[in-house]
Amino acid sequence: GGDDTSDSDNSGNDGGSDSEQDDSGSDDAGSASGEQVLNLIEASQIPTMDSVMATDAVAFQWLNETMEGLYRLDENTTPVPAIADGDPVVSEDGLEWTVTLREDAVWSNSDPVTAHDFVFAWRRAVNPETGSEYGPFMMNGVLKNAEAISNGEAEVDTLGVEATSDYELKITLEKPVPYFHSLLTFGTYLPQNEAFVTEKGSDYALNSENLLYNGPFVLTEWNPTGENANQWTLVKNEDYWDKDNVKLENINVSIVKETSTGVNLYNTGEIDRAGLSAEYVAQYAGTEDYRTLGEAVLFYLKFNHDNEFLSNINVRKAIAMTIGKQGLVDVILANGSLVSNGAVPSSFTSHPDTGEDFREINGDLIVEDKEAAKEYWATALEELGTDTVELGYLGGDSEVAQEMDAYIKNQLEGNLEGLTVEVTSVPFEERISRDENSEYDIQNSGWGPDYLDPSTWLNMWTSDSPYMTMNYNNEEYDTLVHEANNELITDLTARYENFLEAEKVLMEDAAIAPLYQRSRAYLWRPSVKGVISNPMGADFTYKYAYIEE
Amino acid sequence: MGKYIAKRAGYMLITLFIIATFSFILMKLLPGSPLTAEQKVTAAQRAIIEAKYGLDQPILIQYFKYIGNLVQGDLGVSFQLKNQPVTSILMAGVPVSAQLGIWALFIGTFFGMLLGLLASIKHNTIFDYGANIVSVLGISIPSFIFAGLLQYFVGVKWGLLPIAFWGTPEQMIMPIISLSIFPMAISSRFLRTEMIEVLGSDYMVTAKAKGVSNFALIFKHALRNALIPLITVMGPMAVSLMTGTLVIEQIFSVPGLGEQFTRGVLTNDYSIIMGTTLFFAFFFILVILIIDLLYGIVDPRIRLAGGDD
Amino acid sequence: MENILEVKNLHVSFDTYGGEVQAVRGVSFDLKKGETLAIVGESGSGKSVTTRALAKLIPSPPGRIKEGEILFEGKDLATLSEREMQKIRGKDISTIFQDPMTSLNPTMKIGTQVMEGLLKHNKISKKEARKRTLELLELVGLPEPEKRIDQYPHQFSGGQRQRIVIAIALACGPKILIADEPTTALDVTIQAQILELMKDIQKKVDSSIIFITHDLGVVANVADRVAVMYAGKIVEIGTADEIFYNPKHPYTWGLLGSMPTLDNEEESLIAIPGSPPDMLNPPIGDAFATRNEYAMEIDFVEQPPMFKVSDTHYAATWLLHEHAPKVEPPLAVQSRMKDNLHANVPEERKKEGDRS
Amino acid sequence: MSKEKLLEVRNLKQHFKTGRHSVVKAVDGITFDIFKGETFGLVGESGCGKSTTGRSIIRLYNATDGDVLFKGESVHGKKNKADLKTFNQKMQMIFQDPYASLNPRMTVMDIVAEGLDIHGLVKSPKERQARVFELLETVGLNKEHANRYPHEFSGGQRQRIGIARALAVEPEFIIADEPISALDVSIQAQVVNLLKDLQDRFGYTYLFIAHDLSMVKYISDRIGVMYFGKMVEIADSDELYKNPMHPYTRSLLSAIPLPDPDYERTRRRVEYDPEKDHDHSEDPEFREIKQGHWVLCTTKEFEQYKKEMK
Amino acid sequence: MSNEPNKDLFVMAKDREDTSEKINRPSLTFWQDSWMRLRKNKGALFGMIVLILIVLMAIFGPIFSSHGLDDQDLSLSRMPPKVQGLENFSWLGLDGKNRETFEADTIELAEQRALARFQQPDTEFIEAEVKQEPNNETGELAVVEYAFDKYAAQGVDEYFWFGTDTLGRDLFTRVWLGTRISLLIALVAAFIDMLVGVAYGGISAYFGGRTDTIMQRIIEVLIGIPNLVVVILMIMILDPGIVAIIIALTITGWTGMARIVRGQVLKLKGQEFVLASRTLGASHTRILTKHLIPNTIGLIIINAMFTIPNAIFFEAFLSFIGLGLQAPDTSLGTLINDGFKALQVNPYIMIFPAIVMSLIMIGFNILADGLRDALDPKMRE
Ligand SMILES: Nc1ncnc2c1ncn2[C@@H]1O[C@H](COP(=O)(O)OP(=O)(O)OP(=O)(O)O)[C@@H](O)[C@H]1O
Ligand SMILES: Nc1ncnc2c1ncn2[C@@H]1O[C@H](COP(=O)(O)OP(=O)(O)OP(=O)(O)O)[C@@H](O)[C@H]1O
Ligand SMILES: [Mg+2]
Ligand SMILES: [Mg+2]
Repeated sequence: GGDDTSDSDNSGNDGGSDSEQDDSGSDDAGSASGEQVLNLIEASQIPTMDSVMATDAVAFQWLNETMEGLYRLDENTTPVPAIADGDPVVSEDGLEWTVTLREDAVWSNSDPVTAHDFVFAWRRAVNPETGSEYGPFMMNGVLKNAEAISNGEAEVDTLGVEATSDYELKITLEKPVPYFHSLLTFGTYLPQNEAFVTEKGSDYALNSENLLYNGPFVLTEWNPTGENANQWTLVKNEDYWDKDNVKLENINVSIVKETSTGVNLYNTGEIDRAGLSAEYVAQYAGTEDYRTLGEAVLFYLKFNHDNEFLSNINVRKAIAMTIGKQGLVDVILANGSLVSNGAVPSSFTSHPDTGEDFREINGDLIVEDKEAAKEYWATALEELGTDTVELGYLGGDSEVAQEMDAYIKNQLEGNLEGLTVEVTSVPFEERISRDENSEYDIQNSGWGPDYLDPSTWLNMWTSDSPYMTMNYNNEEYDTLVHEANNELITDLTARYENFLEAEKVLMEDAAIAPLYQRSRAYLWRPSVKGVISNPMGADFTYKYAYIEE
Repeated sequence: MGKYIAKRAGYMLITLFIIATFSFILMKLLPGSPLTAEQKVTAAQRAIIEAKYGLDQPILIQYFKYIGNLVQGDLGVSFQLKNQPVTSILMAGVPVSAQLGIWALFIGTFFGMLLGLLASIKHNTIFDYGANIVSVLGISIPSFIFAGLLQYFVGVKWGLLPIAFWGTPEQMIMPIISLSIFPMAISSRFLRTEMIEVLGSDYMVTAKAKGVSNFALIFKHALRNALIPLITVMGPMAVSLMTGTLVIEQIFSVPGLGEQFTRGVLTNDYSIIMGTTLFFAFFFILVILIIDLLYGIVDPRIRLAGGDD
Repeated sequence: MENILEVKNLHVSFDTYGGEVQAVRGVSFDLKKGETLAIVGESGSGKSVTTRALAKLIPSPPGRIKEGEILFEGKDLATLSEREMQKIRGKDISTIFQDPMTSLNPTMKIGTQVMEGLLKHNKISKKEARKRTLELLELVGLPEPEKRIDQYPHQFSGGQRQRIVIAIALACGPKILIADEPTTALDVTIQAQILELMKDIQKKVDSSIIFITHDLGVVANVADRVAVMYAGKIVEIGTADEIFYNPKHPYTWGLLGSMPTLDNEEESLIAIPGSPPDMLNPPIGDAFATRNEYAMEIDFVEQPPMFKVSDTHYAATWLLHEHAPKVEPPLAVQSRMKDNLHANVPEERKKEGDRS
Repeated sequence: MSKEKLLEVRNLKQHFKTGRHSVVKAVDGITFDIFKGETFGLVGESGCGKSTTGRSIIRLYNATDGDVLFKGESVHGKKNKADLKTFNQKMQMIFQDPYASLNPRMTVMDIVAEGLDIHGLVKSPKERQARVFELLETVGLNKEHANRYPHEFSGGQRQRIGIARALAVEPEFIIADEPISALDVSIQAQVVNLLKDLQDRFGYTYLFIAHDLSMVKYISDRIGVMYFGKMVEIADSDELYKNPMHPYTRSLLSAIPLPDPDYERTRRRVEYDPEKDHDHSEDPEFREIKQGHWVLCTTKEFEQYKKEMK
Repeated sequence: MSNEPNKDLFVMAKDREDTSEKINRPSLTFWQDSWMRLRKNKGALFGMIVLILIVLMAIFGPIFSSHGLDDQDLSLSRMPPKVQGLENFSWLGLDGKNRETFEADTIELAEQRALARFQQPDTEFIEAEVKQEPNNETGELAVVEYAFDKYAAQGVDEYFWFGTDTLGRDLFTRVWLGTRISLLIALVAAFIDMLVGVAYGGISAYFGGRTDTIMQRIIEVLIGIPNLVVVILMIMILDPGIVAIIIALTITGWTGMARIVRGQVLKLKGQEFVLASRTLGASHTRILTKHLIPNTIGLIIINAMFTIPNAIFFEAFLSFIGLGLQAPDTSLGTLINDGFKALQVNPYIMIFPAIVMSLIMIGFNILADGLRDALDPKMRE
């Protein structure tokens, strides 16, 4: 979901705790008073409420509550119609998608929500004038002409989206995109009211006054440059087409960055949910307020395959297999995170035919095995003709990340004789910069999905991927992924098989060393029910949430 | 006096200009770019977006543009908080941080002075040692620990004060107290040292010989003479208070400048960094100027000499 | 004349790291109403400490009044509380301190400093006090008091500051004025003005003055009686004439001898060799013995008691003991005495003086 | 006079800027000579510019105007480092306040040896020590004192340390700025005796600043009287005391208290009031009314003084 | 006179040696002398002993412990402190037990919570102490304190004097190793601060005028540019480690010292002893180093005291953003920062380093006061 770069990275860095903090930020629920009010905390300010400009988890979270796109994810992570009136109609070749809109949806200024609003917003997203980062990222290669437009090579109105009538949207894709349905739930695909946006100009979305809503809630008292910048409120949208299904009257959100502050606020009943760091887990695990939520965010070690040692497969295998991942997950993270033994998380996508989970099909591809690791290591040293290996390790700068890195260093050096690991922890921006320039040997890194498809995980390891910074190049892998994305794009089963195969190749190569799939631990008011957590996009959906009396 | 201030104000502009230039250069040297989702943006895309913000132009042009805008009081818009003008962001944070900082400075100095006075009057007694230990602890234990303890005990355990947030007077108490410990510790030590010296000076005996009461002796005669070193350390103290607010603001969820600044630095939000930097710089230089003026007010001997800085 | 002040066997000590500094070791004297008593003596002999003890202004710690009585109008000040002392200080006993450069509060307007005592001891309004202050400043000869009353001490020259200090001391018309080297920093013309001023005021309010100085010329000018201190004790006390024309103590001889006169030319001044004893370990016998060319064996064994020379003249030297050999004061001193032998000088001494 | 001029002060002016518009004319055009081997006394009201004169002569201030010639060479002219060093070695100063002029954190050894170190006058630490001991002996202190700090000494002893420091570099000319004012009588006598003794032994020339006139008279060969930044009278010391011409000098002399109660009871002080005592029709000039006796006066006064002289 | 003095004594004394100018104190060098004064100051001595003990512990402490700096064992994670011989004094909290109080409607419920909290199947290793019986009528809850013997439960018979951290590392070892590094950094930083700040402030004030104006403006620029930005830049240029820490610390750290020294020198430079030195022909360097700076030493020492905790915590901050120490090295500041996160859950993780930190500061401050007196010859008696 929304956690793309920043979040995934952050989370990567901090492993559990920072991200937890972020999340803790995200919400909280239900005072016991019986009123339908949810009190939540968020880790940072909403950077923008302009869906076209949004890039991070916080923005997508609150866009999700106040805006409504064509579809929404339900509790089974299935897209269900929202502004759309029923599922899309897809052409034979998978390129033409036609969506009919419901006619009772209105903006908070009573304008109806029409197909033109989508056309306007999407064009805006890819228009280079706008300067959106996520528009091109989400739409290029998906919507027809998006890439050309965003590169300034085509007119904006050539974008493959068209309002055939006020309530019918015709979408033309660049190529068939099997996961496009889920993509339509993403924040970048939300509609915008042209008249309003044009009228407000550069003031649009600067605060809750300068916004129009069409979602379950409307935002009030949100003003990042106001006196109360640290707080905002969501009020049930009485004009919302599905307002009968919305039970919460109010959601109050405050910015709290410190885990301990969150916990303290929770304990005094001021908020309904607080994220927990590993230290607190020990204290609260076992109480009825304690809850963990699994996420589809994966953490792994990236190897720079240009490194003289890391180019040796036995070195990589030894490293990948010697780390005590169970201890890492149980003791250091202690928040329900799962050991990861593959390149795709569990409970994310399932086989189109059997419905079996990707992870279950491929099973554990690279498991902790200290003995085997030692053998690989011995072989590797022999092959390399050396008995000492020195490697740099690029880590994050959060506390949990540092703890984890210290642990991994100790594991590597302790188990693999002759290996020296030099840990460098740097701030996020610096790590990204080094990552882009491949200035690392081993890097502790993470990734969150942007849409519901294995390709969000596996595309990045092809040698021609823009995200390939670790100089990995495996033709077999490239071919498998390439086929899946092109020739097999409409053959969902074969495509899925290809991805399964590709992951096996990747792991066989030990191209990366998977560590864990993140969970977050919360103190969560038991009376708060009906909150949906999403693997992508907004972390949570509160539309159906309610306080049990 | 007026001319002196005018002269200093002139220097101040020059200094600020140099700081603006320096920080502009530093900003260009910082790793990464202000794009918030840079990892997901391809090089081509990035070029287009940077062009939109004029980041592709030669550094010199960018610099002159920046300075040009600066002169007109335009600090640009934030990259992180999309399109939010930096001036409004600062305007939101400044009053909060200023309230927090100034109250902490004021309360810290006030109690520090009380402590220092007590220690100096009861020199070499148990009070003195006690005050000394209090101030040493205040110096050696960082403010965030006080903040954490206060929050836990006063806020959670005893439920006396709100745990976090800003706005009501009750909410302000704990952040201000945590932040005031350090100035308290420092001012008490400096005041004590100087008071002991002043109390032993000849003019104190003269005053005593007039039959002046102890209270007037200390507050009318001694205190003012003992203030100079205290005022000297106020400068560094104000600076460290400002940095101290970062952590305290985080713990108590106070929407101050500290948060803006850290976020700016962590997300490469150039315009925010530049804006806060200039604001802080302005503030520090102002503090130094005020201190130099205070010297003259507190000690008339410096008033005359002060003319040439 | 009645005694306004009687000091009996005063001992003042300071507790230091090195031990107990016995700054004053049994000083007794009395002060009559309206008279001026000058105290002279070497630096460090305890003059300032003695006078500070009178107003109980000894810094404590490290100082303390170890023993003795200070009877002011019959009350023993040594037993009074700090609060009671505050009523006496400034009003009944006021002090001019030694160093005008440091005895004014640098951060307070001089007007305020003068007014402070007035307001404290008299029930008068601020306006009234200011008027009185202006008068006082005028009185001590500060030019343009209206303009200068609101200035700070550093804006005055040393001489002017000294006059301000004097104005402070005189503000409440004290019964006893203690002046600790009030004119040391001044040139002779200004010194003369100030001495005249003090005498004037003394006449007006009939106050008594204790005047400390090491300028014997000044002593001769102001004093009715003179006390000579050495090493924490009064070694000789008498009327001004007695001390100048008939000194008995060898230390007094030394003091008088070391003054140049306007007509002695070539011979070098008679300095007292050596320096005063360490008050941490005062010697057993006469403290002056080691520097005394007339010292006898007894001086190293026992302290001399006060011998009476006349009703008003006492000296603590074994030379006055009946067993002591007769000795002559040094020539320089004799020459001073020569022309000025006073009527009350005993006959035989007169002859001796004539002879030389 | 056939005596050799060691120092010539020519129309020396020293003005201090104290504010934007206000200037203190601390020394306002004074002229005098000092001969080799003599003691020149400088007296006057406090604040009249005596110290400033001394400090300008030794280059602590840059003169506003006028010149000072030391052995015929201008003191204030541009000098290279070596010349400056030689100059600093030839001329020394003893300061008014014996305590303030000694660095409280240096031992007497280091204080006295500072000049030796600066000018490289000694070769080895041993020689340095020997020389310091010798100097201490010269000023009447002993070796034992070398390791002590200034605060451990009495005023007279401190002043001797200052003197030893000045003597260390073997100067020819010493400016003594009120070297005895802070001391008590018996110590004053010690210091004055010492200065005289040193002059006899080494032939020093002194500029002796003081306000104790009996002391100045005792030590000086010639005396200059200053008033408000101007030199008002210069004469041999006996001459000055016998025939004071300028009314300020007269007032000054009349104010000297003597240790003689009878005399004091009868002494009459002459007041000086520049408004009344002078003829304001023309600017006064410095004129010689008798050989070696100079007075600041107008032509009219000049005539009158000359008459009185006879 | 009750007893008349002996007649025979009334004879002129023979030449007695004049002892009045003799000093009966041995002559000592400046350092011997300062040392003597320092020794006489009980406070300073106490401070020194505290510091010496801490330094000794920093050097040898880790040897007493059988655990290494980076001996990780996740099964020994977060063991509470346990010290031989002190196990029976439960109030000391050094008995290796986790203690926590639970409130619930009934004692059984509280016990359930405790079992969940300590992740135990039964109460075999848990002692209960009922602080308050539940009372249905008044609505009072049951308050029970449970002490969980983690050592027994996990069958650990080692002793961890200060407990262990998340990774199961012995905190005793880490605290002393951290002390070692923090002390080093603090001293070096304070030293360099003093060097640069004192020289800068001294020169600025001594030469005065335009020099001073320009130098003060430079300070303002340095204070104006935020440290955080500079430090992040340095990450790119420098390899993390002690050198980087010290450079980061000193890049602007000295400005406070410079301003204080400047103020003092401005006051001193007109004093007569400085003039005296000038008339002797002393060079500027000599006047600064021999006369002006030594007389500022008191304030310099006080101020240096403040730079020490600043340095220690700034180092922790640097480590946090990656410019400081690299794992597994540690420092007091880092340990305190880490411990702060777990303050409410496992307070011991922060308390031990915080105590050492406070002891260091108290020691330094008392010593500094004593040192200031000792280096001031006026205090000599
Ligand atoms: N605060 C103190 N602590 C220790 N000793 C002291 C203190 N004050 C004075 N003394 C000692 O008491 C003795 C007498 O000092 P006092 O000031 O009375 O001398 P004095 O006669 O006034 O000398 P002067 O003529 O120099 O003023 C001296 O030996 C001095 O060292
Ligand atoms: N640095 C300075 N700046 C301004 N004014 C000064 C300075 N130094 C001296 N003066 C002024 O110059 C005048 C002469 O001062 P100077 O010190 O020479 O007097 P003096 O004759 O030595 O007096 P005293 O006998 O008190 O030592 C005084 O009015 C003094 O205030
Ligand atoms: Mg005295
Ligand atoms: Mg002078």
